[in-house]
Amino acid sequence: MTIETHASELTVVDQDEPILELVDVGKSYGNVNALRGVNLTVRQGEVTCVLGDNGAGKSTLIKIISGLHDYTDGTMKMHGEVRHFGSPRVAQAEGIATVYQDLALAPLMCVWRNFFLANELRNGPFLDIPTMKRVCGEELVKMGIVIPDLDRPVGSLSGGQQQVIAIARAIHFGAKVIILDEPTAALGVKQSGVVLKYIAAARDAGLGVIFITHNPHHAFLVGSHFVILKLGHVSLDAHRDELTLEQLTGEMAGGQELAELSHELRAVDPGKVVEAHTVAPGGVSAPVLDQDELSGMKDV
Amino acid sequence: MTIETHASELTVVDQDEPILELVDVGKSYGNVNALRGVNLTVRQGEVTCVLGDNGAGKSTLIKIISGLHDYTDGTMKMHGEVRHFGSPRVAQAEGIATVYQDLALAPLMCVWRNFFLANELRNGPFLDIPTMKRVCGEELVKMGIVIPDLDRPVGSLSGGQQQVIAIARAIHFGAKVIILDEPTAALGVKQSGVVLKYIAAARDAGLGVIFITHNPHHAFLVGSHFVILKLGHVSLDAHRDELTLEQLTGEMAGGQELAELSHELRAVDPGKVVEAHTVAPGGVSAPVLDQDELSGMKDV
Amino acid sequence: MTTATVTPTDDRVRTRSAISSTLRRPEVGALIAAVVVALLFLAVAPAFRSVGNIGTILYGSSTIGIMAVAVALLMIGGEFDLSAGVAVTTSGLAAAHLSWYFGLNVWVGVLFALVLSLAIGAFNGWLLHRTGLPSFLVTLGTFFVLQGANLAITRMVAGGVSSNSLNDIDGFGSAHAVFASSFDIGPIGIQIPVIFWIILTVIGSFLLLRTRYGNWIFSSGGDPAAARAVGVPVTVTKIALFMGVGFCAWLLGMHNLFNYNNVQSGQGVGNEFIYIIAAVIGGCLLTGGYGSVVGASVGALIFGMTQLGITYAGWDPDWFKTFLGIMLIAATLVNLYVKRKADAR
Amino acid sequence: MTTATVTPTDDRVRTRSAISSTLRRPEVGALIAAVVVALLFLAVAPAFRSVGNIGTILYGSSTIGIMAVAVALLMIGGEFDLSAGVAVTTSGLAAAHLSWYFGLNVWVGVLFALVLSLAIGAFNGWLLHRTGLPSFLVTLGTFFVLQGANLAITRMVAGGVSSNSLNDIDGFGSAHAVFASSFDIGPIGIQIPVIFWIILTVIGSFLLLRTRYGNWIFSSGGDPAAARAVGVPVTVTKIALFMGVGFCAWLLGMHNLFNYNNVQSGQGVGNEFIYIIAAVIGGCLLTGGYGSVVGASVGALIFGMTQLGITYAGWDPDWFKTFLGIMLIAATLVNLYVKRKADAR
Amino acid sequence: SSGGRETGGDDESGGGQAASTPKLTVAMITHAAPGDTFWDIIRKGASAAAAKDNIEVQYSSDPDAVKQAQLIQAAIDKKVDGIAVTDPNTPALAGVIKKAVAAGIAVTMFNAGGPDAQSLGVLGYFGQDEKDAGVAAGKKAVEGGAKNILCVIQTQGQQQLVDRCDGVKQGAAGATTTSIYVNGTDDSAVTTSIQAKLTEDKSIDFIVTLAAPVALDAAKSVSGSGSSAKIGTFDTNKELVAAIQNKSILWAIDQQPYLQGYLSVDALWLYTANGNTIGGGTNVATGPAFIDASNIAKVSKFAANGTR
Ligand SMILES: Nc1ncnc2c1ncn2[C@@H]1O[C@H](COP(=O)(O)OP(=O)(O)OP(=O)(O)O)[C@@H](O)[C@H]1O
Ligand SMILES: Nc1ncnc2c1ncn2[C@@H]1O[C@H](COP(=O)(O)OP(=O)(O)OP(=O)(O)O)[C@@H](O)[C@H]1O
Ligand SMILES: [Mg+2]
Ligand SMILES: [Mg+2]
Repeated sequence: MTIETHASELTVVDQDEPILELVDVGKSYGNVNALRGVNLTVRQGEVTCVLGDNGAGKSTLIKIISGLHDYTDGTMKMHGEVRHFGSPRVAQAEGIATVYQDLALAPLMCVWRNFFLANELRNGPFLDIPTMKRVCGEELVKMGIVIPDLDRPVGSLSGGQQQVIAIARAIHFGAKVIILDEPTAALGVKQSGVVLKYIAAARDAGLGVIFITHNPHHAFLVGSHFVILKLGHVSLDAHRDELTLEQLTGEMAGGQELAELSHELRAVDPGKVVEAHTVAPGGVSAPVLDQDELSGMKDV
Repeated sequence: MTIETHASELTVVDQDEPILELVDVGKSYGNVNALRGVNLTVRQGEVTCVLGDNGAGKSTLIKIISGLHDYTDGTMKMHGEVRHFGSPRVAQAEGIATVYQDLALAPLMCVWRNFFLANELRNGPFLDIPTMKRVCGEELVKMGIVIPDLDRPVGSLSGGQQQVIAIARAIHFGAKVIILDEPTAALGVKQSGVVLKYIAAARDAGLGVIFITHNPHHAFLVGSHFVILKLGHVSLDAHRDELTLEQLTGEMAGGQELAELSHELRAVDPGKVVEAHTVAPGGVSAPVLDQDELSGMKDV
Repeated sequence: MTTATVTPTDDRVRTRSAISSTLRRPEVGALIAAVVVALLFLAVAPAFRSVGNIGTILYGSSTIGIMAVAVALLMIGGEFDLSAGVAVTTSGLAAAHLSWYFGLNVWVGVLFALVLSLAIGAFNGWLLHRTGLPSFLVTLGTFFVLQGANLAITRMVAGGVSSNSLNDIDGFGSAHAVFASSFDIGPIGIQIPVIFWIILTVIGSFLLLRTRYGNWIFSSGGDPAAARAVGVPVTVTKIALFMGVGFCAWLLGMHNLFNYNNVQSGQGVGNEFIYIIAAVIGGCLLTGGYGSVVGASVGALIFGMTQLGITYAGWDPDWFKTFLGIMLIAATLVNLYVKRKADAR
Repeated sequence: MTTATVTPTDDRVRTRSAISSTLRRPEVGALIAAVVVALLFLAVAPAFRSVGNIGTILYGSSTIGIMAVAVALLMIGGEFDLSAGVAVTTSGLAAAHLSWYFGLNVWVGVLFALVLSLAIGAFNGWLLHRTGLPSFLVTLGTFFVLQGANLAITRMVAGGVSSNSLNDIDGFGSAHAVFASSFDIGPIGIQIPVIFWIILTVIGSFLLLRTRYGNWIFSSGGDPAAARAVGVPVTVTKIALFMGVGFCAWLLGMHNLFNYNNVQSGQGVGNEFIYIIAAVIGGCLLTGGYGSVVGASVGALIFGMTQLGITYAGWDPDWFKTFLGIMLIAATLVNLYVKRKADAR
Repeated sequence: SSGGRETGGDDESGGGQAASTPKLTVAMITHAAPGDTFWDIIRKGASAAAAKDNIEVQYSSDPDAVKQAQLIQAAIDKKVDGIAVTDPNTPALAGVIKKAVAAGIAVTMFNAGGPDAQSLGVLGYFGQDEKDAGVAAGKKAVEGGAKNILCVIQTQGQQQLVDRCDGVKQGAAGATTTSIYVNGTDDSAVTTSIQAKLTEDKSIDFIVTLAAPVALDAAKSVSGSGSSAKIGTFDTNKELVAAIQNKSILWAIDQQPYLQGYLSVDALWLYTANGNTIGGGTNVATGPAFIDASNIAKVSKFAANGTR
């Protein structure tokens, strides 16, 4: 049995040299400038958390790093060398493994085939199917889900189950840098916990991790660095020593109102009984937004 | 201009009679029994939260209610009458609006066309495009996102932006019952807050709301009833009066460990520097799971 | 917080200039490609330059375009119809046989053919829905069935392989006037199918872009599961689209019948691809959910111009298909190029 | 917490019986459909019952099946090849013209044809990748180009529309033995393409299910964006699939050349659809990502049996196509039905 | 090696000087599907006449009558000097042919549409009557002792081919005649279909094919099925002549396609240059004539050039 790996040597890099460095990177899709002048440094043994509003450009950023899109401005350096990855395959050969938000699995292919896609185990020229099934099942159990029939097409699994498979795959094959785009969004409490533990484990194993999330609590649990994107710009870039969870939450759009929201909603007696109604289109009145919220929104 | 609505009469229903009642409902997909003996009651003016692990059957449950799948066991009653909705269109005609987890928008169609899909505004036989664009833009602003060019195909929007459009649409056209399947999963802090407020507003307007989420905090902020699914069974069905947030969290798989997790991860010095490494497949060791976690997992 | 800094829109999005928005429309690329093709033939084919020949080119294109309109709508709705070519023949044969065999007024035959054509379309849509098979297979089945029926029934009814002439049956004159007349605009002789083609293009385009039904077509093709989930009657929409193809097949079938006096039972085979080609050159996606009716009509024009242009230019007929293939790919590439350039602005 | 209640698996999932897992495989439905078709013809066509005719049926199916294997792989990889039919002719012509014109050993021509066929496949794949056009259009272009070139070059080289006979050129005997010999197994005469067909089916099936490359094919067809994102070399995979079609076209082209001594330049047009039909009957999805090589071969067998069975049964030839259409739809429905029943167990 | 192209020797220049009359442009429009050997011989005849008469022939074809009509219209648009056209479907093509005549273009017809030629006002018709040819074939088959004849049609729904088979049926008095359709663009499909038919009906003792390549496939089917059926065919080509020589095919009906192509172009030149009409405007029959073992030696010489 041969285990193929794109980066088999264990390299020890000088800790101060970042493995990946983005300088003034910009990206436009036609008339949309999704990213503008973004600077980002990824170091091995650290978790870089990228946070930001919907549409801020987080996914665009990681798609550039993982070779799915090319950037249109600035420079990206890997090990100090300017790189344009032509395809995700090139990026992977450099040791970058990514869990995308929307691109994950071929829905008609079964679980184990998806798990090992592009990293198949072979026995001579042929696939080593028993081993692949075993490894795949084990890895999924480690992530906290059991899928009894690994020959089921992934398209028939629940959203969360699919997400777990994608994460398990990236972590299993992970090389120098692991990128996770909102990995816990579709996950239950238990699976989220497992994923966070894995992120910490990966960091401790000396990998560089980029972790995108909307949940400041999750970010603060594992993050070493925090980058907040706003409308394609970096609006905050701080080490965790420079920041508290409260500050981080406050920096996120809408973060300030989070606490108020709880009060506001709790104030509405949740046990109260209202008269049943059928409501015509537009009949649900929009919640009253206060001045702060309104101006915050207009910034978007 | 005509605004078409499938349920235009304002009906006042006796509060004690549930609008929707599922009795011993089961659903199997081939050899997978996704749901077994599920009982659920939806009342107008209440928010019914459905929680549960990944793959527990939450999405399956709401797909049955919204007419996308038929159930294979038990009965579903609407206004006391046994119903099998043949298609989502029938369910909608009965006043059930749904935001699905995975089925949402036609990616090549532009924003306003998606927003008004199947509920088009017309001016005589023709589409009233200016009004539709205006209303769509307004509704999205109310949800806290601004999409400057409503003629862009939704496929080019970020995951969260797409999710907001789907939610805004369901709320705008909402009739008697609104079903939201993990609406806040892909959303930022601010948008999540807005959605929660909308849920409360819909409840206060007298609609019945079914809210699926993995976040017990979100659920507890707005929920009147809580149903927890485990492996296709209802494992808890309680009114909010009978329950505290802590109990709710505890009931969810992995909920107990949530607090421990924080400690555990925080204990690992987040500022610590590890040696950089490139790791071969399987090289990231699985986090150590304690006995509790393991047995919890095997229940899945 | 001050409101001075409030920007109401996301400043990352540049508003497109009117011209670049126009260029992004799927039909505009096709139009530019048509102009390129026309210029090429104007340069190399003297006969192409004579104004009088515009009538011939338009007529040749209209017999493709009438069907391309309906086929494009169907493709935008996510389906194929491989029976579209023979359905034209079936329609013509049905009208001819009924009128001739029973000696009925031709208008009875014409009406019968209409009902039959719509029924074939509805059957295609229904079978698709009932069996869940892809439309490629379902309409392939219909294609074979109709092809066999055209031949066998013609041999049974008319005793040969083509329908008998209807010239001397009641109503021929008026039907000929409706379906096969022609008139002159200045030096250009216009045949009536050209008018049908233009009207169908306008109606189809309105239907697609300005009515509720158009929205349903886009969504049924783009993501049928999502469309169904939000309440679009996907099945009904698709059946209607198939019936639309049936209607256009009837219109063209009647033209063929009354213009050429008879219909050969083997006619029409292979034309279904020409209709699809026209739609694709015009910017329709094969996978559905995107495209334009005007584009498909322009695609038909490109195909018609190329076909006749090669003849007008007197190029070596042995290489005819090769020229045709190269021109079609080139036209599609021009279309794509225009769209990409516009998207990037 | 006690460990007594621990259940290691999700008890909602019933393990499938071996039989129902088998029935779910895409080729099994096709096999059952083939049996149904065979039984039907055994019942109605006396000539079908004679063992000696198995050779004819297998040979007729093999000339479809050789191509269907490659076309099925291509379709599972998410692409079409409309030039597959004429490519067979191109390959035969290339070998014939080169050997005849320069009087070279036929094996030189055979090798040249192989290189050319692979090059055409590679060109299709490359053009697809470079232009981003759908394969329907790209290979349609190739289809037209080859069709024209077949005719024009044959007229230029051979002075007619068919290649000249190679009987008396060196190496003809050995080439004939390799590509067009036949032998008997008991009462059944087996032509060599049947052997090619079986070997290709086995290799193709192994390739698809048991090698890394098969995984890439499934994913390139099922979700090319996702496949690319996880590092599958999608472009390379697709180009190789097109070259696979080229290889099979060469094999069949050589058989045609040496079995019929010459190749007519107009041949092969329309056969591309028969290959696609075989693949689809055999359970391949038109949208890619799903299907089976064995299924496609069985599809070819169903098509071949039906085509000949109608003749064996002596049914009215006028209705031939109608019977064919109905049988194909029926076979596909049997396939679908088996799969649905198995899924529901 | 012994085979291959004969290097050196005569180019098919045909010799002779071209006529000194002004250059004419003639459109030849047929209902042929591209790549058919029969039509290739017609084109050769046309080019030979064109070379002699200082004419440029622009050939085009489409089997679909509607599209053939458009090609004729395009020729009128181009204002060619003459049109040589086949007319497989008079109701469909009459209008546009008359239009060409009315536009003052010299028009000849050949190969198909003979009965209607005079009513259309063309200068002449060169061809055989399909039905008559069929009848002759039927008679010849029965003379050879045929009891059960199979007529093989290679394209569905073409009137000319149906006429031939109908003629065979009519001529073969006392024998039964059945027909089948085969896919003429695929040799193996043709071979296996005929073979299947031969096993289905073992009493078939004669096969009439309607094109030369189909006859060669039929010969393969006969040997493959162990049947003893004999084969006669319409039209010839190089390989077919060889097959008659080695007796695997009994005879071929020759309608002299070379002559059809030649005369239809030459007649246009004669008319334009000198006001002549061949046959005085009446139909000129180019067939049917039989080629069999008795006269094959004469024909084979020319067949090698691809002109018979
Ligand atoms: N293919 C595309 N074409 C055009 N615009 C795009 C495309 N992809 C993304 N965008 C735009 O770029 C911006 C950034 O998108 P991106 O997906 O990076 O956001 P995000 O930060 O990941 O948001 P979310 O949290 O919702 O996932 C958005 O305004 C989006 O509409
Ligand atoms: N189409 C299908 N075919 C077969 N099995 C299915 C199908 N859809 C869902 N399932 C199975 O049914 C079970 C319930 O799935 P469902 O999508 O309802 O879970 P869920 O509770 O919504 O999970 P999540 O939180 O991950 O979205 C899962 O085991 C899943 O694999
Ligand atoms: Mg994102
Ligand atoms: Mg779900």
